[in-house]
Amino acid sequence: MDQAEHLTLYQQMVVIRRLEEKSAELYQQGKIGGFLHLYIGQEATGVGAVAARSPHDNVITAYRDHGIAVACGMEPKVILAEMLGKVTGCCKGKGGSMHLADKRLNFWGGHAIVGAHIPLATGLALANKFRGEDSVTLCFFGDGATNIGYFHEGLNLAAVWDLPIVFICENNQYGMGTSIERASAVPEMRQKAEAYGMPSARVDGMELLAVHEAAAAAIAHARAGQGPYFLEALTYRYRGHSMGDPERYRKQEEVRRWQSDDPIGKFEAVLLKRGISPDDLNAIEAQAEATIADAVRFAEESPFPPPEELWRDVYAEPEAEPQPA
Amino acid sequence: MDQAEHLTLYQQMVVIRRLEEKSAELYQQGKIGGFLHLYIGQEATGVGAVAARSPHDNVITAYRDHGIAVACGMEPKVILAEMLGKVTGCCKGKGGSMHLADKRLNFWGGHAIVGAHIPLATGLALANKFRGEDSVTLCFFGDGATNIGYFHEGLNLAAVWDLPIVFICENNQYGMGTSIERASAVPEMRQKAEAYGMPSARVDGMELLAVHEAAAAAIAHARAGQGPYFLEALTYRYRGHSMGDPERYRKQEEVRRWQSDDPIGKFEAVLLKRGISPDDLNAIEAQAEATIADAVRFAEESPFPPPEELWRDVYAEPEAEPQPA
Amino acid sequence: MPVMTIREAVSQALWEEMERDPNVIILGEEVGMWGGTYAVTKGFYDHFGAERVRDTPIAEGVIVGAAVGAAMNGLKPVAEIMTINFAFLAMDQIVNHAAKIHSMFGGQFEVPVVIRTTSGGGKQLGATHSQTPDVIFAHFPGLKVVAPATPADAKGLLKSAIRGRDPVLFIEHSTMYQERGEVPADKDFLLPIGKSDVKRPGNDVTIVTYSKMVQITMRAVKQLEAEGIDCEVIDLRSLRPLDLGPVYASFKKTNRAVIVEEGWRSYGVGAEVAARIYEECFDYLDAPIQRVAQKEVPLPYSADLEKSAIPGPADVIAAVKAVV
Amino acid sequence: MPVMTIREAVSQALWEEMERDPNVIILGEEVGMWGGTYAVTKGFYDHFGAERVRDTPIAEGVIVGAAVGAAMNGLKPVAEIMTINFAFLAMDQIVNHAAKIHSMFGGQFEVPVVIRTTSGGGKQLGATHSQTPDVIFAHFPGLKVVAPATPADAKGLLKSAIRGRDPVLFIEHSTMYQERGEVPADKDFLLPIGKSDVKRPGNDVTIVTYSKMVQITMRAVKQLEAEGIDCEVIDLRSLRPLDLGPVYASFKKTNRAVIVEEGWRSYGVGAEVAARIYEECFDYLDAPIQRVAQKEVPLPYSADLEKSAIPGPADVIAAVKAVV
Ligand SMILES: Cc1ncc(C[n+]2csc(CCOP(=O)(O)OP(=O)(O)O)c2C)c(N)n1
Ligand SMILES: Cc1ncc(C[n+]2csc(CCOP(=O)(O)OP(=O)(O)O)c2C)c(N)n1
Ligand SMILES: [Mg+2]
Ligand SMILES: [Mg+2]
Repeated sequence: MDQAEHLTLYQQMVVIRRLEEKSAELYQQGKIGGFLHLYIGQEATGVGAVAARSPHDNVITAYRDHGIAVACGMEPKVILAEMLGKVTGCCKGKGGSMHLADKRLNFWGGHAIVGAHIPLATGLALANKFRGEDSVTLCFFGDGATNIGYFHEGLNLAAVWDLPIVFICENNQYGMGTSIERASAVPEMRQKAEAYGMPSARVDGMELLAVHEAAAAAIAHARAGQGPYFLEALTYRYRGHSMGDPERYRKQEEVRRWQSDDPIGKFEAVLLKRGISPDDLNAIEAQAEATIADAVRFAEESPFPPPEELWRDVYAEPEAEPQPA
Repeated sequence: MDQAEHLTLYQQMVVIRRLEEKSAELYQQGKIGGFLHLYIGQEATGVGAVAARSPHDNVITAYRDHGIAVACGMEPKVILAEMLGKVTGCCKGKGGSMHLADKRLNFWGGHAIVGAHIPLATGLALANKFRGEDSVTLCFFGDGATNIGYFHEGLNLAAVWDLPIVFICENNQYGMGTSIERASAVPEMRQKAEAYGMPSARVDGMELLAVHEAAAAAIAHARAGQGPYFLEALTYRYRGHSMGDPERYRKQEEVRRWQSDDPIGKFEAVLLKRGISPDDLNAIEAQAEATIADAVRFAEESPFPPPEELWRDVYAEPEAEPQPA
Repeated sequence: MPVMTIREAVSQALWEEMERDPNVIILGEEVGMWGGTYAVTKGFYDHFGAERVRDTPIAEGVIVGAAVGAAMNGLKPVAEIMTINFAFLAMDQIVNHAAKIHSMFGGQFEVPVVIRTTSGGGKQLGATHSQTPDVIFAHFPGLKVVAPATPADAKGLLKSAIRGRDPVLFIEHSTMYQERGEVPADKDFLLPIGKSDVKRPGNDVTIVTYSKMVQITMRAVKQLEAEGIDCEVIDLRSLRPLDLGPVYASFKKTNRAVIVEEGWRSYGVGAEVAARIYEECFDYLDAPIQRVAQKEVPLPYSADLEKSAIPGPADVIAAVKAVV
Repeated sequence: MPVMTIREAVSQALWEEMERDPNVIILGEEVGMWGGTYAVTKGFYDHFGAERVRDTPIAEGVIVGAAVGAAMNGLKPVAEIMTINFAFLAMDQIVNHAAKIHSMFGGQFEVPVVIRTTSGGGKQLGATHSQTPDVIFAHFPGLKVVAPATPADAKGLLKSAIRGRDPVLFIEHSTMYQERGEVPADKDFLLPIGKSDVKRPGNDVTIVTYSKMVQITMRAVKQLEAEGIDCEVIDLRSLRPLDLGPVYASFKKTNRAVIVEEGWRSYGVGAEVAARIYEECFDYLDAPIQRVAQKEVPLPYSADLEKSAIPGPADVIAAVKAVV
């Protein structure tokens, strides 16, 4: 990666951080509804891994999807418009925070049923492989999701069918309030890949370049037709599981310890050491803030979907059903 | 085990073999309906493992349950009556071949949804552990069942909660017509236990004493409060998956090879070497045939459930519903 | 009588039954340390301990399966499925195992399990998280399906469910936990499962409903009263067993009915209730029975769009006016 | 016109569509080497190869999930779930994903997946393997639910399902594969999904039914004809979309209706159909609509007991006689 690319990734992380802070604010103001799961703390994982994909590689993830969406190239304004339920959002306001997606970016969505997108990922990969394309599918999920049946069925099928998938476990050490020790029989998620004879790696998810390198290797493995690969990134979410989490399950001290290992701060240090000037970083910072400010304005000014939108998109074949009763 | 016990186990295997042959006949005559999954070839697995349990240990299995039922002490006449749909059957004719059970024997049933009884087994074990009892739960299932989500969820929970369960995989190398290589990412089922940090063993399922010994060790482990254990028994079913299997997926040669390794024949050889006389074995054989003949008579002569039985047992609280409309 | 919220009533029922019967345990996602995602089991973990209040991995299949197995083997488990949308991941355990084990094995096993869950839309959670598919569970004989609308009903019915011998799917409404009402203090306050309840007597129209739609209907009824229309409101309280005796009695008096449910209309609760009223009260019919239900689309996230799909008091009022 | 069995018609539809469109693939348990547990895909594996006819592990969740994902990404997967009883293990993928992805993401993805499965009892398979819960899938907007009764309908509807752009649950009846009938040879023989069909015109009573119960009804109708009662038989063919136009037209002529389904009565198909007839044809009512359905118990294994729970011609005859 050259320096320009480094700065792009830095910028993405900063944009995500600012986007998330703004989302929390808009949620508190009642402008965002539903559940809101922030990505703050995990930026290096999504940005680092997605940066290693080619544009024709697929990305799919769970409901904690804002950061992945930005990494895939989705504009913050489209994201915020979606979260505000506006018709200019990526799903016309029908999906909300948990269901960002853009088919043109090969970003197949956030999915809110824990683990359910892992089977979907096998299907995405199957289609590419079937057509002889060399696309790889990156499937992100949390540590908690590794305990659900879908995970097992998906990984086994991917291995039996040699599908080009990189399974990326964003191990932030909690599924809601349940720590790994209380939910998983093994402490490292990558151990589960062994039950499928699947090669795996574990990486510091707070280190952008480490994640990027590991993801690149994993993607190369899958692209070369060697089957699926399992990548575990050890990371942390600074905020609650979603807005309104009482956080009785962890000590603030633990949060602070991880915050001192902040992925943005750490990458900043790397960049400064590599000769980027503080001014450059400040400029990026300022630009990110402007982007988010623009995005908020765009989202706020956008219209809500018209009432008749309710009846659209139920079926792809419009004659099928339904009409207002 | 002393010689008397050896002979009991030998007898159980022979009874199972004769019972299964007779069941096939009754099925062909249209007296047994539904699906019929024969245990022929797998006798040493069920008999050997169940013999290692104490009466207060639980047993639960899938639909291929006749052999396990006999091993648990269920009388062939009650089994055959059930298969013939008679009111004298263990489930009053409501369950059929796939759903044998006897609560008094701590035999919690055959279950026909692949893998679904694995979660049930965790609950059985939880109840005993909760009450401070030292009962162990033996949960049998096939190789094919290790690929379904339930397996993963069940084993993980058992490990996280340290439940006293012995998971016994009867690996007969096919799930219906699908061989292990085509359905499972790893060749040995016990490898899957590693994803739960669960100790495991793999044993020759055609060797009664080997199965017994391995099961005894596994049960001792669980009884001692060391958590679940995974036991894989390599075995083979001589007959089709169920009646009417076209058996396009394997060569008769392979079947013959396994038949030459017959669990009953092999144990016979052991017994003869240990000084049991051929006459003793013949007597057991004759007795088994008589038992089955009696059982057939009992089953055939028993009445079908009366029409009003349809409305019974829908709820335990009889006032709840339903009535004939 | 003490006044409390539905949250408090459910919580109290659980607490009292746990105090009363040491075999009652709770298991599910975040029921312990977190205190329940709807704060229903707050304080339970500290009081009853980790053995009786069991946090589970995210694995709905084994949550229900373990509860069913434990129930077969003598415990009284209360399994919590965070929302009914995730109950689809335990569908097989609920309808093939909880509902059938007693019958299929000829009555030798009992399955006294309670599966608590929350249903309902209106919180902008998107299509997969906002459903009210209560009816599909009620289709299965062997299962009981209860869905209370008031704090007293919630408490009395949950206590009966826990003390009972059959599997019960106990559906709370995710937006009603703050609803307040009087609740008998008696620790043995039990309401029988399978009895519908006249929530408001009236003479002009029979309105049949359950769960949150009782509340929505009551709002509509107040307005209708001001216009001189006197509605009788019947709360089904359980969908299986389904008790329509009071509905028939009411209909024979009013000759008009409206059925209000939150879920989709097609193959919904209203269809069954309407069909039965027609069957049983054919000679009393003055007008077609009206069904008020959710618009048949996956619920969208955007607030107004979502709101437009879920029945509100105005829909009930319109339906009542269509029949009188 | 060629005469063939339903098995052959389904098989032919699959074969022709696979020949026509290289993106059509089949996946499921035993669909390949075994040739399908109902022998529907016999010969496919050898002809189309292991890439297009894919045996899967026993894992219904990922079978449907992989099919949905592949459909999103341009394939036309036909996933087979051996019986609808196992579809409960894929319930979430069917109702939360196949049915909602198009809508929830604002229309940007299409999910042209067909999920073939078999429904119905009567084979002594016990309570978990004998269900006819078709109705519960039809409750979900976003999904289409098709259940043909004849070889021609099976072929024409399956071809439409495969060529279509929406998710379709295609329910065959496990005991009807030998049923014979004429089937157009045309490789482009398509029947539109969402159109019910008058299977027999008549003037005295409207009988509404679908799937195997069409056949049972036809037997009853022949007997009734001998007694001078002239029934019109309407086959719904799809439960969603539900096309009741022809039913209303018929009812306005006969003023009497019987609805026949194999599944349980409560919250069944008949409830919705009856409710809609009452709503749309209120002024044409001469008698309460009769519903014929399964007795509300988990199906027992024992042959006569099981048989007594499933509707037969005698039940249809009794219901018709109750309305005329
Ligand atoms: C099947 C299912 N069960 C429960 C939930 C509720 N839920 C949403 S997120 C979550 C925790 C998931 O944890 P993890 O996979 O570690 O992801 P993280 O939130 O930490 O990113 C739970 C239990 C759900 N959405 N789907
Ligand atoms: C969930 C589910 N899917 C499919 C089936 C159909 N089925 C019955 S047995 C079986 C094969 C199981 O193989 P295995 O676990 O190896 O047991 P074996 O029959 O070899 O004893 C299948 C696919 C089922 N009963 N349940
Ligand atoms: Mg996590
Ligand atoms: Mg097997």
